[in-house]
Amino acid sequence: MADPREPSDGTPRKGAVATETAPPPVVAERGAPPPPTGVLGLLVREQSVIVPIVAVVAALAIGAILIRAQGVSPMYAYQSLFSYSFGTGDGLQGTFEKMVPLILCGLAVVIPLRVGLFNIGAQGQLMSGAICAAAAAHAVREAPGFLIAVIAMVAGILGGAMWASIAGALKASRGVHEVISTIMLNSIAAGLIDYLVNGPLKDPSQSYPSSYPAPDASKLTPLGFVPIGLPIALVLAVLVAWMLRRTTLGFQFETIGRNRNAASYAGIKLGSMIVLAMAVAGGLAGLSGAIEYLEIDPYRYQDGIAGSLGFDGITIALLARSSPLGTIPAALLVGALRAGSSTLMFNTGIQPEIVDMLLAITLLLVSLPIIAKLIFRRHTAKSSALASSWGS
Amino acid sequence: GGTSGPAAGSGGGGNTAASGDCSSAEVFCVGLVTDVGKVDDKGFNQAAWEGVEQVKGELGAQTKYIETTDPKDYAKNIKQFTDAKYDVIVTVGFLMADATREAGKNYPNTKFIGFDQFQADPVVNNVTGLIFHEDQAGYAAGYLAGLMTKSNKIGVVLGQEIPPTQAYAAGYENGAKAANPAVAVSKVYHPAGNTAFNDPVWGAGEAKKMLAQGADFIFGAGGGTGNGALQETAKTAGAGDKLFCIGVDLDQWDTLPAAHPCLITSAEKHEKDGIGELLKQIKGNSIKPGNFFGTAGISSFHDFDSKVPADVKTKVADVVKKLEDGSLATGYKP
Amino acid sequence: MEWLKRNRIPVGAVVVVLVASYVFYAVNDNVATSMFKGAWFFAVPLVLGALTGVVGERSGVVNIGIEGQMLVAAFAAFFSAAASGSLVVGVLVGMAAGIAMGAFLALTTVKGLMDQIIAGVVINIVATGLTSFFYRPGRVLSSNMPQWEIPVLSKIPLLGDVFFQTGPIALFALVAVPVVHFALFRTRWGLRTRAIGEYPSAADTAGIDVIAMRLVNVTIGGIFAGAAGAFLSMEATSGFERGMTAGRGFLALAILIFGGWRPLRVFAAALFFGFANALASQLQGVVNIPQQFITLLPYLLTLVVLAVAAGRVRAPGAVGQPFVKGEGS
Amino acid sequence: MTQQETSLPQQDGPSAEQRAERLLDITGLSKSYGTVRANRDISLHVGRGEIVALLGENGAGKSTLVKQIFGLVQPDHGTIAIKGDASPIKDPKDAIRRGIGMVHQHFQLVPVMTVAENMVLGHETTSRGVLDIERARRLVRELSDKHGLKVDPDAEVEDLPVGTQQRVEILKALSRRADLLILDEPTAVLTPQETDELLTVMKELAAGGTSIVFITHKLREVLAAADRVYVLRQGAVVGEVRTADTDARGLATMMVGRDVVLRVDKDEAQPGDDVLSIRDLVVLDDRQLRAVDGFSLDVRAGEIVGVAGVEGNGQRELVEAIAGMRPPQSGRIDLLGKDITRANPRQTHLAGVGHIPEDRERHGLVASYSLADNLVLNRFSEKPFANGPVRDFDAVRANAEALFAEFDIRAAGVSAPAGSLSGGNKQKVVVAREMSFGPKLLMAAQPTRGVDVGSIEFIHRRIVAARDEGAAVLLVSAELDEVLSLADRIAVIHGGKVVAEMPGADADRTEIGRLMAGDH
Ligand SMILES: Nc1ncnc2c1ncn2[C@@H]1O[C@H](COP(=O)(O)OP(=O)(O)OP(=O)(O)O)[C@@H](O)[C@H]1O
Ligand SMILES: Nc1ncnc2c1ncn2[C@@H]1O[C@H](COP(=O)(O)OP(=O)(O)OP(=O)(O)O)[C@@H](O)[C@H]1O
Ligand SMILES: [Mg+2]
Ligand SMILES: [Mg+2]
Repeated sequence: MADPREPSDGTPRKGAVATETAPPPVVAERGAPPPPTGVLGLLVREQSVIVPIVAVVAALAIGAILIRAQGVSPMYAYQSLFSYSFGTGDGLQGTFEKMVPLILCGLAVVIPLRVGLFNIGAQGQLMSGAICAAAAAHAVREAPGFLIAVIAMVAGILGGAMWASIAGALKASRGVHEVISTIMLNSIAAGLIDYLVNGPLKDPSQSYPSSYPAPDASKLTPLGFVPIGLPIALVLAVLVAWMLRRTTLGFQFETIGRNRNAASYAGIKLGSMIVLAMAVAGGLAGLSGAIEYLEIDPYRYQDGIAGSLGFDGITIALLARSSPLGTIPAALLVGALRAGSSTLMFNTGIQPEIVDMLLAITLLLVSLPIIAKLIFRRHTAKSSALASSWGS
Repeated sequence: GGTSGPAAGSGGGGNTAASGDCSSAEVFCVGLVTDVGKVDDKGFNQAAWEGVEQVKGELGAQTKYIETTDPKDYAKNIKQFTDAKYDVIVTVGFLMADATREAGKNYPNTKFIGFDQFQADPVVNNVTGLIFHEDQAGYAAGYLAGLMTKSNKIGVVLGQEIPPTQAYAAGYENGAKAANPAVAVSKVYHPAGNTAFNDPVWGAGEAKKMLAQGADFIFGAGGGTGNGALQETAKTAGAGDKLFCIGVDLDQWDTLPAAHPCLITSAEKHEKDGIGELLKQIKGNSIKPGNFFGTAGISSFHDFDSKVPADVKTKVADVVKKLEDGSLATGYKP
Repeated sequence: MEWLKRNRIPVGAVVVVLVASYVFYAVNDNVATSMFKGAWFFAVPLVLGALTGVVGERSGVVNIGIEGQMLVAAFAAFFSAAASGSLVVGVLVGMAAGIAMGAFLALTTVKGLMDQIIAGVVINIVATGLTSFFYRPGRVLSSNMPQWEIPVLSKIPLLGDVFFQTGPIALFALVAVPVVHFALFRTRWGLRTRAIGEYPSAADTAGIDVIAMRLVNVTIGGIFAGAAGAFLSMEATSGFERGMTAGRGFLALAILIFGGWRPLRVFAAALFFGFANALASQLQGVVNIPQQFITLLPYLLTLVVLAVAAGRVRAPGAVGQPFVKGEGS
Repeated sequence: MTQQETSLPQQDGPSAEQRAERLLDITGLSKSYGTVRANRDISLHVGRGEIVALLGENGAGKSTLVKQIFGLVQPDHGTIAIKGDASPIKDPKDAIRRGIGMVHQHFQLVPVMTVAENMVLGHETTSRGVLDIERARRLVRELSDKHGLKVDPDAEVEDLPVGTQQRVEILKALSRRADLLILDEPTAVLTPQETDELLTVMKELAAGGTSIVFITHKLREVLAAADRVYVLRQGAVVGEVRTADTDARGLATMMVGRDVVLRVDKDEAQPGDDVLSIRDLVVLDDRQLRAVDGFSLDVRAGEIVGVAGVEGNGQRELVEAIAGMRPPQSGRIDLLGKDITRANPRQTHLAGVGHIPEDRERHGLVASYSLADNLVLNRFSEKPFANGPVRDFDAVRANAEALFAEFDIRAAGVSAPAGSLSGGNKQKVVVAREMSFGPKLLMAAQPTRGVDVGSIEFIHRRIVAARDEGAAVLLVSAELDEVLSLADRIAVIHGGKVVAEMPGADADRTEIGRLMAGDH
């Protein structure tokens, strides 16, 4: 038997490994057929757009059955809903106003998702931002209105960021699972704020616990029916998209989310990045709290300012398939449904919960890979689990 | 039809019924906007809506409600009615006070009834606040409990700590002490959060704890949360004999059958009557802006009538009367 | 004993807690009993909800829909009991509803390969919508859930009062904890369940049908959330209210993680939380600090405990990831 | 270097009648993944008691083939007959029932379970519903005694060194008493001694009538153990040969389609100044034990120092400590006179350390990222790949294209995801990245693990080239052959410290093996 390490007398040809006799090297994209061309090609390439549209249409169709069962004409119901949301000044303003916190809280969930964290705490972060905005606005109430508004927003960002960083820091330094810590922090924020609006920040002229109002000059009055918050939210969505896609910071976030070990090997500071990602997310949620305070009647911190916005942020992020720009159409859909729901009730007596049902069905249809498979057969884009980092 | 509501048919159905033109003088339209919640909440939304429905026939009114899901929609929901030229709009809950006054200024020809909304000066001419003294209702209930308790321990389970619950609690405590200085009152507020008035399980747990510590009267004053406390008491051994519970806001004998075994009475704000009265005043053009004080006291004893000693009945009735005519103060300072 | 040696920290903790409890009991039996009763009462739905999580996540499927599962079950349990006039029917329908929601989660995620978090969120939204939409007021239970006194056990001081003078569902929870723990760590089913949740391809190559087992586990695991729901609307109270879960499903999720996906620790974590809650309400009006500070005690304590002691829990390795046959091996 | 053969058991071919019976008979088997034809019209057979090796480059289709035999993957065409029964193999359960056992290329062990639990998973015995774990432990002990493969039944798998894990895998397969045993690269993580033990076991089994399909990239093992070899290329069988009729060169040529240089050609080293200097280093492992325990070593510019040792003797912790991924407990690491003991990975990289990590999937690559991004994984924020905080995708792409050409990376393109590459190509990506910035110190941990001979040759040439350009190279490898053929100087590590140092040229294989085993 020959020694396997015996030198070969043939001199290697540089670079060439395959000879003419070998079959052609395997290079095609693995596991997927070649991309089709033409119209089908366009559809397949744009499936991240097509699938949600199909899902919304299908959800509306299913919703029509529910509405019919209530003895109401689905056409009339949808017409009431959407003609108000999109067709009237009030309705459009309502839609836009609702979009603002939805986009911002959606982003507050999207960013941590990229790092592999599941932020259930946008609710507490929003509340904390709103109360900080209220406190700051009251503290500088003598300043020029514009300045008050800016200070309140900055305070909101800081408040939310600080609250979220607690969860980030606990995760980074002590390994506390962010799902627990954000759930707990939501309740803690609620308690602390309840104390503040009953105590130090309470406006004594109000019987009900309530912060001081935003000084009139600082209120954000809409331009026509476009609330000031909307352009802010849109710009931030674009900025976040840009940050995640084009900057080294985004690359670091993304790398941690996809392979934590490789990230630390590559010299990325996991701890700081986790805290930073949470802080940015909390800042966005906090900003939305500040905007609610400055923009929406009663211009005070009162119970209900947060509604369920923090949790809606999760829905938005998932509807958007954790894409920052995707939060915009997702928020538009949710905002329009919510804004139109009272008109729906006024006109038809159908309860506002129908909106949640429509949303749930949409989310289901958007996310079930089967739907995409039905439409696109084998050309389905691979989906990866959002929850992949649940365990770490 | 087919939607929910106590008003089931009338609630949803009322909304779908072919409506006359509210802008015409003959058609008297009453709209109601709930505080976040439903018209079947067994609490103030339900009381308000039932008040409207109660006088609907008498006044020949056309009625409709919108259930608010987001407090930021108060103004928009009110506007649905003003746009449809409703004659009267009832808004429920103190949280809607600002939005109601604002709407009142913008629509001077529409009448507004602000349920639980105190109208500070300057009043808006077409807005009337319907106000109750929760502390008086609480006082009467506490007085009854103070007279009847055997263990000298009574409890109250409350929703979020806000003025109305504080008033109920203070009245209850002071009333009980007035009747029986030896009584100890334990009270507990729900931790803050948006479920404070809708956490019956928590309320039940707190009642369980108080009962185990010897309380024999439980006053549940916090919407669904308080209802949980009442239900727990109703299930505990001795309910109706040694243990009693007291409902809140409206006569809960009607809204919470599950509490019947222990429900001796309710600390009641006569909300339905107040609304009905105000609507009649509007129809008769005698309404005044500012505040209208509805009456508050305790409901009838229903099945427990025989279990309440006669002297207790007279003492309590006396106290209620004194509270009503202002000769007795509850000691509650808002 | 080998086992004692390995578990000396938890065993020690249990002993310390028991001793402290009895000291408390000796000082004031009335308050002690009532507070522990309150703690267990608060913990029951958390324990049950978390057990659904344990079974599902140990099999590799994240469940953030526990809240919705519980809500639907509470709804189904109460209304079927009210309609049929039978408590037994109510409890069974509640459990069945939990199972049905579990089946939904299982089918969409295990068969349909849908993202598990999204499926959970869908469950929560659908549950809120459905139970609110179809809610009808004015129904009552024909009778109350019975209160059982377990012979002998209920005579134990303190523990007997707290755990063995009990309604059937609370007793079910009490029994379910050791049973699930035992099943998970001592039986064939448990070994296989942990394997498919930890490293499914290893189970697959060992001849275990990962997909079928996940489907079954996640579905059947819903029985606990179902029982939790029935507890809320039938045993803890006697009526269904919209949104009456009031965040307990999320708390159960936190308890599940706090308890490190182990039933006995989950039980301890839930009791801890329940006790902190009982303590908070007991202190209201007694100590002179704002009520709000006291009421956030349970949440704060949980965070502190996690940060100081048991922060690093470890989730089942494959939780959250869909399993596709033939890949990843 | 001829002792290695003599250290292996003598080979006696199976008897004629044994061979006549075909235990496994595959005809016309084809399998495609999308457009990749992983197996094309494969026909082969294995006789009873025969050891058949499958040989081929990375991605040639070996694993795909055996996965079909084990029912993990269903063929598109063709039949697999087991003992004459050609009905389809539905799933692993079916395969196990029909007498097939398999050791998978990637461990199929549940990390958080004990060896005993892993051993019985899938065919547990219970008594009155309770798992009979005592019996499982007995089973482990019996098997490990019988085959001389030592493992502790109560150890948790994740705590075990990879070599031991592989032993568990093998025992697991043996515990099923399979008629046909499939071993997919079982030796990739074994030490030479462990490999030899395994080969002995295989032969004993074969002598007892078990048939074995054996996949390995190491020709030595093929020649030592197998009776027959099938060579696969691009999914098709391109040759079949009896080991008695061929040698290493012959096999290599069949595999790659050309002559392969099996030994590294390199000139005498021209060492310069110290680049890396390690003094009394102590590093703790994940369990807080002293894995590296007073380790001292110098590496000079222009030389390759090989660290030879049985896996689990602190090599991983040593490398991670130098790379800044694991802060040392005490001691000192200097790079070019600068103290980098407490530097983080970023600072270490900036100081000029290139690091080819041991586990490329875990540390070296982000599977879902494009190759272009992977090729700048630790330099994404440096010029020209970023201007300030903004990344420059053109520069990233240009870099990738240049490295593709230089390192002969075979992939669909620079934007293909790294996860879609074969093992060898993945390794080349990591090597390319770590060499492309001209490191002062190149730290290569197991640089050719699981890589086919063609790629090994290439990577070795690049390492030598780096040395010739003046880099200091620290080579850590469990592959003694690799250390022997590449290193200018060899340090043997045992128990976390250097137990012997010698020039590479006249190093003696047996002597090193002895030192590695702790005999010094
Ligand atoms: N699940 C899969 N999906 C898509 N393509 C696959 C899959 N598994 C294998 N392939 C492709 O099939 C071909 C054969 O792969 P296989 O794993 O059989 O190679 P191999 O000979 O075992 O290689 P190695 O020596 O590296 O183990 C490769 O080109 C690979 O890319
Ligand atoms: N789902 C998949 N899609 C595309 N290619 C895949 C998939 N799964 C595996 N492959 C490819 O199959 C091939 C063989 O897979 P395998 O896991 O055996 O890796 P490998 O090439 O043998 O590498 P290693 O040397 O690490 O063992 C690889 O080229 C891998 O990229
Ligand atoms: Mg392979
Ligand atoms: Mg391989």
